[in-house]
Amino acid sequence: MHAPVLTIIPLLLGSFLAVMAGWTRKSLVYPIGVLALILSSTFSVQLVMQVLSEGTMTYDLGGWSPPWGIVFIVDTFSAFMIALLIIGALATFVTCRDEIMAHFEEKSAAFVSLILLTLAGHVGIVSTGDLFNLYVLIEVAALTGYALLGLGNSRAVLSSLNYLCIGSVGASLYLLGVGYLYMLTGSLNMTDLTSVLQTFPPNASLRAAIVVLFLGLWVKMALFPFHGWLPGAYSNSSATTATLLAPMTTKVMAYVVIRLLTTVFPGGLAIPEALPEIAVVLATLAIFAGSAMAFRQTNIRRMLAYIVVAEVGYMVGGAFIGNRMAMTGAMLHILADAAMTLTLFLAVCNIARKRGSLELSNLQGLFKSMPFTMAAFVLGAMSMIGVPPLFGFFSKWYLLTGALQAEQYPFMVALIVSSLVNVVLFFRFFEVAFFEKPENNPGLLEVRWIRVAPVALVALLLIAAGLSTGLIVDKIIAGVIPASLI
Amino acid sequence: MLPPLLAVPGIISARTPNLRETWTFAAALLLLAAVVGMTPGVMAGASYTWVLAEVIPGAPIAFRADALGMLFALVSSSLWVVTSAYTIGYMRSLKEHAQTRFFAFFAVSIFCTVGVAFSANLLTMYLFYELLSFSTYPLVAHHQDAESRRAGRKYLTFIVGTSIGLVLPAMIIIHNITGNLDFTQAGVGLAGVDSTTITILLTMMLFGFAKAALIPIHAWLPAAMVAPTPVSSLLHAVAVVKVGAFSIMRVITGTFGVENLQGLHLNDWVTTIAAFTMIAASLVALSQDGLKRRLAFSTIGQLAYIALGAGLMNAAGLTGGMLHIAMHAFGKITLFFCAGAIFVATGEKYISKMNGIGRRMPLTMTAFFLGSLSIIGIPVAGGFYSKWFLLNGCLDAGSWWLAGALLLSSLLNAAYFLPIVYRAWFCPPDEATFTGPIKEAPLACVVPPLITAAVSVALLFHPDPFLTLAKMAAGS
Amino acid sequence: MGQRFIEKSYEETHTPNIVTAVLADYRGFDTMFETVVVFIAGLACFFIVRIRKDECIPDTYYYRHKTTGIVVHKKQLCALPLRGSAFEQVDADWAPQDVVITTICRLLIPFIQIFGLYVLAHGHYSPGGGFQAGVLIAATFILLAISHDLRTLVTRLKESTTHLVSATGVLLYFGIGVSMLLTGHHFLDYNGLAGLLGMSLSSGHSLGILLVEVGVALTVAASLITIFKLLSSKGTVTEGL
Amino acid sequence: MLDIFAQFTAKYNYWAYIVIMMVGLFAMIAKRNLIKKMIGLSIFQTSIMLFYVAIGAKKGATIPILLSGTDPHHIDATMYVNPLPHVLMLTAIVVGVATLGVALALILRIYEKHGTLEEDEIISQIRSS
Repeated sequence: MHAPVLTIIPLLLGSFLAVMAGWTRKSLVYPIGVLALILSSTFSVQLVMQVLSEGTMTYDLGGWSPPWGIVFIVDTFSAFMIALLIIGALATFVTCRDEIMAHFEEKSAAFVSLILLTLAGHVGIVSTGDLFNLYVLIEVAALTGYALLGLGNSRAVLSSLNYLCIGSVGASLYLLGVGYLYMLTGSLNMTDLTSVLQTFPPNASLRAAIVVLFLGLWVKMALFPFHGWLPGAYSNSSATTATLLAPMTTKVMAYVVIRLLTTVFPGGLAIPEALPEIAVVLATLAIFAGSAMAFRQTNIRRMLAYIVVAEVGYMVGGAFIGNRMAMTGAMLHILADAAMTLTLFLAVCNIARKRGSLELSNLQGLFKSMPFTMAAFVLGAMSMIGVPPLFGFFSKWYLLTGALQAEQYPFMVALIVSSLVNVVLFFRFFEVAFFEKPENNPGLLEVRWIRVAPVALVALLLIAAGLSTGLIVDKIIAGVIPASLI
Repeated sequence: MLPPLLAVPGIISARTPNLRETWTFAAALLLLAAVVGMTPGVMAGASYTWVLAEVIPGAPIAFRADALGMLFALVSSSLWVVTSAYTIGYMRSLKEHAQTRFFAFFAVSIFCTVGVAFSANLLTMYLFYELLSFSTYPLVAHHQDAESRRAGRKYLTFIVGTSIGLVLPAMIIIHNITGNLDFTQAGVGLAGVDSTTITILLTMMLFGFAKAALIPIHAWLPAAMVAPTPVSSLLHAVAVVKVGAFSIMRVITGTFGVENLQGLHLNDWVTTIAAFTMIAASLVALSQDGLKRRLAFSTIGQLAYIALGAGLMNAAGLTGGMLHIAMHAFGKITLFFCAGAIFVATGEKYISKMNGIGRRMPLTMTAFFLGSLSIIGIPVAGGFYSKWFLLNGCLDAGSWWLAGALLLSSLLNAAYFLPIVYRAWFCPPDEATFTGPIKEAPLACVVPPLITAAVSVALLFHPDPFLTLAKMAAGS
Repeated sequence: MGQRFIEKSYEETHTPNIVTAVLADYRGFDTMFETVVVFIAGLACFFIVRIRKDECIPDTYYYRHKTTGIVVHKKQLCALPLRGSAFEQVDADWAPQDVVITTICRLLIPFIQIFGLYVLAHGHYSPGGGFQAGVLIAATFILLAISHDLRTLVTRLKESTTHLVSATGVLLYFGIGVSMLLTGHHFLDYNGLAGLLGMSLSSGHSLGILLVEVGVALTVAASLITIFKLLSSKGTVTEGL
Repeated sequence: MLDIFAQFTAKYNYWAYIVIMMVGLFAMIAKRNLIKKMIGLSIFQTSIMLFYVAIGAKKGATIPILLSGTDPHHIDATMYVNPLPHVLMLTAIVVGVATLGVALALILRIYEKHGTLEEDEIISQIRSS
């Protein structure tokens, strides 16, 4: 019965206890973190099982029934996503143990606590069914993000401040949109709002509300013209933070957009006509721009950050095209992108551990010295490119079909071009790692198995998920998309 | 059920450094046994199907062993056994580095080839096609030097660029129109679609499967010849390139449907491209001095035969095209084996310096002679059959100029192969290099070409099971 | 929705201040995360600004003789003056504060703190509550630092104390939520509290609101003090201002 | 003209929030000093708080604290302003404060590193290094 809230409780408890332990018994900090994540992932798996068997779960927080209190609404897709987020964070946490504990010394407790809190924020965002609670949780996730991203190389602080400015404006715009919606409908609850909107005559205020709402979310998720904060923030920060946040933030925000589109405004209810068109255009531009800018990067992490910008375009485009196929594709891509970004960043994290700098000129002979990490990286890259049977191919398939059905040819072209660009991007790196010999031949220099195991498992998950796409679509996604969307 | 996945234990085992050759052999034999085991069933008209996963509605990842797939799988799996032996000899003699990686990716490539052969629908075929592209990359770039880097880049640009840029959208469009991608005799149901769309889709498919190396997307194949010879011989004479040609054949017969295309008079379009490639590639081959490069251009020309067979779209033509998959494979692999053997024994790559080599390596050059006769189509080897059927197909189609082109191409084949043989046997050696006593390459490099050459000849007298399978697949 | 809150909140939570009732009860989950946000702010400042301990060792140490006012400086750290010794450690740029200011502030601080507690306790009946109380209490400590110096504040309220209090406060809020789960009610459902203590439902809610407000006040006060300490000392948390 | 004026005066509170918002946005974009940017951000957030408070207002109503002596079973909702926007804005204010705190921490680090708060100078320092 309490399953929806149970996932978040160990995370919060762990974060508070970690801070306390940090000032009293330091040796307890890391075990607390791991324990919290393991408990939380256990609960999340249990949640997935429960939702699969019982259908969407609604949980009244504080015991107050929906319009008055805050509710958690967890459907099959969000349950699945929660599990993915938590397990992904666990993988990062296990992989980056040394960085977390050694690099930050006395700050490690704060680091562990911030990691758990940012995860709690993101899990909350995915679970909540209340528009204002969503705002608070977005800010929880963002604030922890600003802090985590602020530590890294010499430019990290400035990029983090930049993120803070843009992020706060985005969140404020979202808040403004929620304000307008509340003013018009008198409700903050997503389900309640839908029922009010069903009979609500469309007017200028409503249009303004929705536009501002989505504008705010687009800023938060780094859609093309608002993407400025992302590459800097993810490439200047510490490897751990980037690995933690890159698979999370943009995907979760994309999920918020999809959740609003499927539950609050199902089937384009009350959405101004021009908005989806603009969104698809922006998404197309995002894909082109992200791919083009990724070309110019010589740092592998920076390149991945720009690819993330392009991937945001995939999800937004799919969500706003407005047919079932594209929506399925967008949702699949959220899962796929989270998994493959995680794979790539985890692998990069391992590489950074051994090589230090991530400039292309410093990465010779990687296939020889770190074969397992690179094998996982290759799988992640193949998924990004869209090679079957990896997960990334199938989400792209649905997106392409959706775009084709909606006759969104520029978006289709963008998807295919971005696949091709990814081939070039990744093979540019592979060529260096495969053909060029390092100056002092280090031989086999793989990281410890505990750092290889998570990335290898996630990479294999990409294949497993790819082969069970049909199952995922049937059991998890199909029920979430409103029937009105064809 | 269908076991193409039987190669998987082989792949995994191939990674263990000790005894990896044994494992390779075991995997090869196991695969061959599995394929041969199914052959009688398929020849009797049965078809084995196995659905691995339902991924997209109407397009599961599924396998089916039918006549055409069987023919191709039989060719590749039997040649893998021979090539394994050859590879061991070749790699050991030249003391190549990273042999484990080489064997592993080699096994993966063959596995993908068999996967393509047994695919039950376009999606599965695309899946293995793409996997094959990427798993061959480390083989092409095996030497890890600047030249192989360039070659690898070219290889990927052509192969992956076309498959993602053309095949994928074409496949999605087809799936969107028909809702399924299964290969069936009548096509997937594109009958009612207007001819412009079909033409565009067909063109996308023809050039999208760049592994078939139709001009103008052939440039990767000569470049890929920097790879070690076993790769060139099995992959770039048999597996990879034939996967391209096979895919075109499959798409034309299984997806578009022969009758459908004939109704739209699109056969001329395919045959024109094929005929042009055939002649042009042969002409280019004439001017090549590097032995492997000449063989590569010859391969481009010969692949066009298969495309021509597919394009003729009548029973004889299709039979010829399919049969050519097998016949050309045995002939061309012999030639590549010989080229490799020469390289191993003498380190020589250029034809102009091979005067008199036949006296030093008589066995190798005998095999080479037989192989080239098979390719030219002289009735001492199996290559004659496929050309015969193709010629019949041209005549059935009433297309005199195609028949002419076919004969011209055969003449050109003779023109670029026979001089090599002539030089080898009859020209006096320029230098002292080749005058010594008979000194062949190691046994493991000599026996395989002799075997394949012998099989080539044997196929003239006993063309089954390939002929039966081809006839079945062509529906005659 | 607003109408329902106005009409029902007293009946259900026994709290005349409807804002407090909605804040800490109906939307208590929001407020929990709001507290978490404050907690994060303190943590984040610590994470970003705090300098490693070995980096904030100064070259020269200054000790001031309390009665004579003579300042001694030493190149190396000598044993820190104990509480009650004649010497005290001071900043490099130490200057005596005006005695009027120090005295008045010293007098004011307890009154402000009492007022803070009043605001906390009276949040049910008048504008006020945990946040406001927390800010007031934090302000008194900041006033202490401004009127004396940061070192005075740090000796009275160690860095670890503020962090621990901050975590305790939010843990109190959260703990009440979780303990409601353990009594079989929903997360943060104060009905559980009423059941536990055998009160009427509305009194239970009223008590629940009070308890979480205490937690909020602790966190807000401690976090604000932490932020102030860190920012004013540029991350050393020893000397500044 | 008169229409526009009438519309302006009828909804002056909304116009006010828009003006304040634009002031904040202007400061964020046009000012080069990081502290001024943060002030702009705060103004921007404040405008939204004002907007919320404005939508909760009712003519002739008092603050949402029940007057002493009110019968708890017969409460006249029109007497009190809507409490919900106030609650929401309490949260938003706290969030704003927290954000500002983190921002100041970041700015402090920037100042320590670059010795200036002018964005141009910081960027030119980064470029030259």
